[in-house]
Amino acid sequence: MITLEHYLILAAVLFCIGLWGALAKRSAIMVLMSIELMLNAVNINLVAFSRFLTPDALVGQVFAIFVIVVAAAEVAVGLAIVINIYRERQTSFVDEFDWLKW
Amino acid sequence: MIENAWLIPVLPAVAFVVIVFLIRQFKMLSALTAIAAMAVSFIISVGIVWEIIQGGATMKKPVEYFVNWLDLPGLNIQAGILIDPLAAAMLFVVTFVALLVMIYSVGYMHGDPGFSVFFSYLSLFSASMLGLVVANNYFQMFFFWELVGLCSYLLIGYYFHKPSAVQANKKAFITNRWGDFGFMLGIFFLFLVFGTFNFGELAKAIPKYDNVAFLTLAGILVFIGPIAKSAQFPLHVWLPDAMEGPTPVSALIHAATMVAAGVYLVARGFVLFHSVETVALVVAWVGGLSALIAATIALVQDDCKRIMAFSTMSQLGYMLMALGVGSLTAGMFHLTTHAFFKALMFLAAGSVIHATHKQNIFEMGGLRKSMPITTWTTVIGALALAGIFPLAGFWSKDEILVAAYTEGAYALFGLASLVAFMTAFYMFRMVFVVFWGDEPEGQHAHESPLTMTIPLIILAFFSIFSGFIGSPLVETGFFSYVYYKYPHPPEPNYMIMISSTVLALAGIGLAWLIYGKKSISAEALKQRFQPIHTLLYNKFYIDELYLWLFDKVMLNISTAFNWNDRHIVDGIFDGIGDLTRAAGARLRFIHTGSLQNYALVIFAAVVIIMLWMAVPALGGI
Amino acid sequence: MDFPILTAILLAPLAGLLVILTIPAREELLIKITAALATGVGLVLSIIAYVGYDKAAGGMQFTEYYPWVEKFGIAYSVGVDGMSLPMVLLTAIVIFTGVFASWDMHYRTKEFFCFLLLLVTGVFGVFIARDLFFFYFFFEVAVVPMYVLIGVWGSTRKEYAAMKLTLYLLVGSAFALVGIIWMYLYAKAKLGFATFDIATLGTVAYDVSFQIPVFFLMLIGFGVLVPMWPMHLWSPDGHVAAPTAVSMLHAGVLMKLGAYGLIRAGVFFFPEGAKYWAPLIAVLCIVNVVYGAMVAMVQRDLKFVIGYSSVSHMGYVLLGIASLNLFGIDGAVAQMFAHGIMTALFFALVGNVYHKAHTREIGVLTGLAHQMPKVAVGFMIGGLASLGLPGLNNFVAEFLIFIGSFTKDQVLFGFLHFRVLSVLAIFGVVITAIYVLRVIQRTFMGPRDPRWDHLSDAKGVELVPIVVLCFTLILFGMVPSLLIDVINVGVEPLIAKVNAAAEIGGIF
Amino acid sequence: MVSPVVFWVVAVLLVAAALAMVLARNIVHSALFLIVSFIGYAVLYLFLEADFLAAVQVLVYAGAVSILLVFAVMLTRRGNMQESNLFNNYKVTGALIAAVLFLLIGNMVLNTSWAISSIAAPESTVGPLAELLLGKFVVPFEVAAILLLVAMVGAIIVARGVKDSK
Repeated sequence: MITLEHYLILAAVLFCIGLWGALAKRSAIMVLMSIELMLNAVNINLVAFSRFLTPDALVGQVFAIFVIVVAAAEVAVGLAIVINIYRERQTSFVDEFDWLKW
Repeated sequence: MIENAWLIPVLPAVAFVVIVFLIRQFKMLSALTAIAAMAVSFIISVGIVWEIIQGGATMKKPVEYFVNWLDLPGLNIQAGILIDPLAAAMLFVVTFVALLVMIYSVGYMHGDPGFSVFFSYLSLFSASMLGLVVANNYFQMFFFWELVGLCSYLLIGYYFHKPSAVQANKKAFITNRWGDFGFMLGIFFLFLVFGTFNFGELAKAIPKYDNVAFLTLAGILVFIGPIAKSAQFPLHVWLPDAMEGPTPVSALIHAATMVAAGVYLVARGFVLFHSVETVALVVAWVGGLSALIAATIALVQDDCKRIMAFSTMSQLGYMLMALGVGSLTAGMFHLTTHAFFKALMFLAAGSVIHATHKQNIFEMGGLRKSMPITTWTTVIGALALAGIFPLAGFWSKDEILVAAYTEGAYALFGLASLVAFMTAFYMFRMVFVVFWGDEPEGQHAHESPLTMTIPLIILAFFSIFSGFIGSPLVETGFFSYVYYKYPHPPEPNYMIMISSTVLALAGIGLAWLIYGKKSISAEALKQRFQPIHTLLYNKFYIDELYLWLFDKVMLNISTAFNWNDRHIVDGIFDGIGDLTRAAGARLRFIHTGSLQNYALVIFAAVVIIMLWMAVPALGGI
Repeated sequence: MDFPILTAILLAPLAGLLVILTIPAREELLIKITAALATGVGLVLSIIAYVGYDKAAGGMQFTEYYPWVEKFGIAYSVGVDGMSLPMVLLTAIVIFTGVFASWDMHYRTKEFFCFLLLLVTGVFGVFIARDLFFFYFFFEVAVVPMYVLIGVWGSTRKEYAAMKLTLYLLVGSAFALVGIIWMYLYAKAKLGFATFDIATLGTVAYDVSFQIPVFFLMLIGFGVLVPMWPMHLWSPDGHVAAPTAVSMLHAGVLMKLGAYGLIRAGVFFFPEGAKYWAPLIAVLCIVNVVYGAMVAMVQRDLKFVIGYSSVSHMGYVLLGIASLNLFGIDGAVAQMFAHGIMTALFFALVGNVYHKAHTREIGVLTGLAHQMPKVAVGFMIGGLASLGLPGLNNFVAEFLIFIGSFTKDQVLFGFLHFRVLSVLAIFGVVITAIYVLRVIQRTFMGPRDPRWDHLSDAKGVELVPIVVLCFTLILFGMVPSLLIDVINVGVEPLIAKVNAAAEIGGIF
Repeated sequence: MVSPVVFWVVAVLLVAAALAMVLARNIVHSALFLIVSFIGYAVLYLFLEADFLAAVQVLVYAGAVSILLVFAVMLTRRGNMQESNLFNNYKVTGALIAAVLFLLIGNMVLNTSWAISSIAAPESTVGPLAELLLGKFVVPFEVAAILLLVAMVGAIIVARGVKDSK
């Protein structure tokens, strides 16, 4: 029997892997990919809640759709920024983006 | 007429406004407007004097009316008119002299680019002075007192392109400010205790009040005002410099408006100044000392206007001395007669300056031939000033001497007699040098135009005859109208009369010997008494002392304050700013600028918060 | 009156701002005319309100009330009483003349007038607000545009000055904000409901132990703005850096926000607190007066002289407030008005000279009365007002303040009589005379200097500020009851409250 | 209801793909593993009876986003692909934080008593979702549309780089 907890733990595992990737990888594109992983993990949570707690309302799924929309927008803008930065600095490694410090 | 008295100050004020805003372009029209307004004021003043002679108002029963200028609970400030014989006499003198000065100025200022402006200033000056004279309370007096100061500032600095003129008008204003400072404090003290500024109410309340220390303080503070305005020691320094203004202005300042205001204030506040013995004594001695100091300085000056300036100071000292020893009548009487002959002297001096364009008496000489009217009117004025029988100055000066003598102030009496001698000497020193003696090279003097000489003649007439109204020869004269508490008809004291005349004649004679006949060498005397001469010539170095006080003390303190402000105070506040910035500069290394470092910290914080909230052992929910 | 006149006054500059936003930036003249119209409407409405105020009835008039956030008791509530009405009039006059004084502005004209109008909206708002929340809100609205105006359009060390001014004012207002919120919460607890209404808050009986710290917060907060020594340095630096119209508004009106706030949000709510801190105010204000005047004496830049003279003159306002009696506070409010007009006049004139001569150095500028007689006359009138000449507005105000402080019978520190302080303040008038006359003598008098022959006298629209401001000075100086009676209507209830408050020893 | 065996297989594959993505030293490989995990997510949606979402997942992520990422990799390519995807200095710290976070979340998940509903899920979610999106959630829906538009325009402008117009 697969219960809600299974899904939640699985989502947590994926989320934390994504987090590790986002924190520990040098490439900006990799960071973005990791963030996608995390967002998807969250979506699993939402849909799982929707399925197990309020199966008839579907609000969780609607929320997940919006998350997907935002994630798509985010990845588009994020990649555009990465490309722009790459053009300026000839690098896509996040630890070389240090000009937040003036 | 008395009910129309408010018109007297208002008319010249209106003339001022009209000239400034409407008809400044038309020079003659401006002058005529000013003169016309003053003439009407003069006529009203004459009417008032006439009514007072009829008994329309007395010192005990003045006519008073007012409107509220500012009315707050507990503070009622009036704009009022107070007419009694004292005010009436003053009104007459002021309007009369101002009118003559204005007429004279038409000739004197002819061709000056600021002709209209000059007349507007004269109008404002007279208006302020008249407003002061009719004031029924200390506040109004103070109000116009300051306006008089302003006008003197404007007029002394009339030639504002001359650095010395702007220096002088600034000095005049600031010196007067010191007086105003004391005056203001004084009336605050009066207000504090009596809750009113009104002369009448104060006159009733002061005698009933018995805090001597307080009255002394208030009296002396108020008296600081007259000290500055009437150019008494030690605030007299502005008066000689005030000669930088055009000569008609000097005449107005010295005879009728500015300096007379101080004496008038003392007369007006006579109750206050005689409520305590000390105050009266201070008034008398300040007057006496000023008279002496001024007379000694005048002995050696060589600028004709300066000689007269010190003479004014000396004569004002006389008046204050009279008021101080308790004779309102004598003081005011001398003020009146002095106004005539001092105005005469100044206008005559102006006539001389107009003709020669010089002011140093030793650069002139022998003007007797080319300027007869000026010469003889000046001689009349000088005789009056020296107190020669039967001219005006004789009667009034005599009354002061008698007053001092009968009040038992023998020291002052002696001092005043000495001053009388010196006065005669320095006046005739000037007369002999300027009008007798040899004509210097290149002097093309000629008699002044009629607008200038007619006022001289009129004033000369008054200088001769105005003394009789207060002399013991008449039964109801000046003294039966202007008095304090009750009239004191003068008792002729022949001893004093004779001795003062002898002194004056001795002074004239000495002047003749030195400067007329030249049988005693002025140079030799000067050599002999070199240190004293230098001291007197430099006016006891009082100006230098003040200059030193200002330049060295005041300015240095100010500079120190400025430094403090810029470095200490600003330093502290900017220092706080710099400290913040420095702290930031250190702390910013925590901010690596690395994105992932931030993210790491954020999630580390999330973990910590979750640990804290979620784990029961750590106080979680 | 049904017409919402105060809202109209508030919105007139805002409407002008919106119109200007639609005008292309190159139409400078049109922009200026719009600004002049907008402020002119404000001025006319202010005069109508001033004349229409019923002195016999007193209290708040022309009131409007619209609830906004009822839960927190915030309402758009406006009205004027005898204290705020002169301030509204002052603001209207100063901004109207200020627009004309910046007629020669050619750099980013559109933005300049937009910010100027925004600033003045804030100032109007403060003076008409009857709701403490909006009071504070408009206060901040007034501070922010100032930064931009000085930073962009200023002169000497403008960035430094702009930053300094903004930081001082914001730090000050932060103190005031703490005080306001604290009081709000306290009143909420006492009243049982939340309100920001000033009148309602005024009815709360605050404990003395509460009043003392909160009044101190208000004192710091609004004292910075006054400016009270030693927190005054933003004012000379700010004045010097600011462009003409901003200096005018800044010294003319913004400083008054401080004193007004101190009375409205300080003395009115916390009479005991005011009594407790009054000795401190009194001592500091004497430092303001004497020290400010002496520092002004040795300045070389004309604007610095005026800046320090403002410090000195605002000291009199504080002295009036510290004396906490009818004459003192009447005089303080009158002095706020008078000083605002006078200093605006000064800055307009100096701005005029600076624009033409490109220097403000005393000693470099000499004999200007030859080339610029009208400016010289204006400066003279301003200077005479400054030194308290009777017949000009400042005299009445200072006289009342002096009477107020002189009649106060209190001994500070056990030996220093309050009267000694007023004597020192009166002495300040003498020092003022010295420095004012020195400046006039050096700058305007003296021989004609051919270097300045190219300067032209004020003409056309440049005359508007000079004439309007001089006229105001003389009008209210000759007929002071026009001003004082209105102020007194507003001050009397305040003093009644102060007198009813418990006697308290004072800080020392 | 999905059988546990299938679930466990998918779960293990999914976690493995995710880990491989993070650990890969070549960024192209990472991208490929990401696509695998996206598909794994889609399968999970199917398990959860969210058929529409599963379809969206495949289309948007496995299709569009992955392509976008690969393009970005291509555009920012530098010499050696082999070392294009290294760890930075936070390899251990990051892992530690992630691990602790996982433990916390897991702890909370297991310690919460979930109010499981027994109602059956609808057969098809497409229709009800459409009604929700165009009915109750129409405003957020439109906002999301605008957001996408803005993001698109923004992305184009940013990626293109602003030329100095003056």
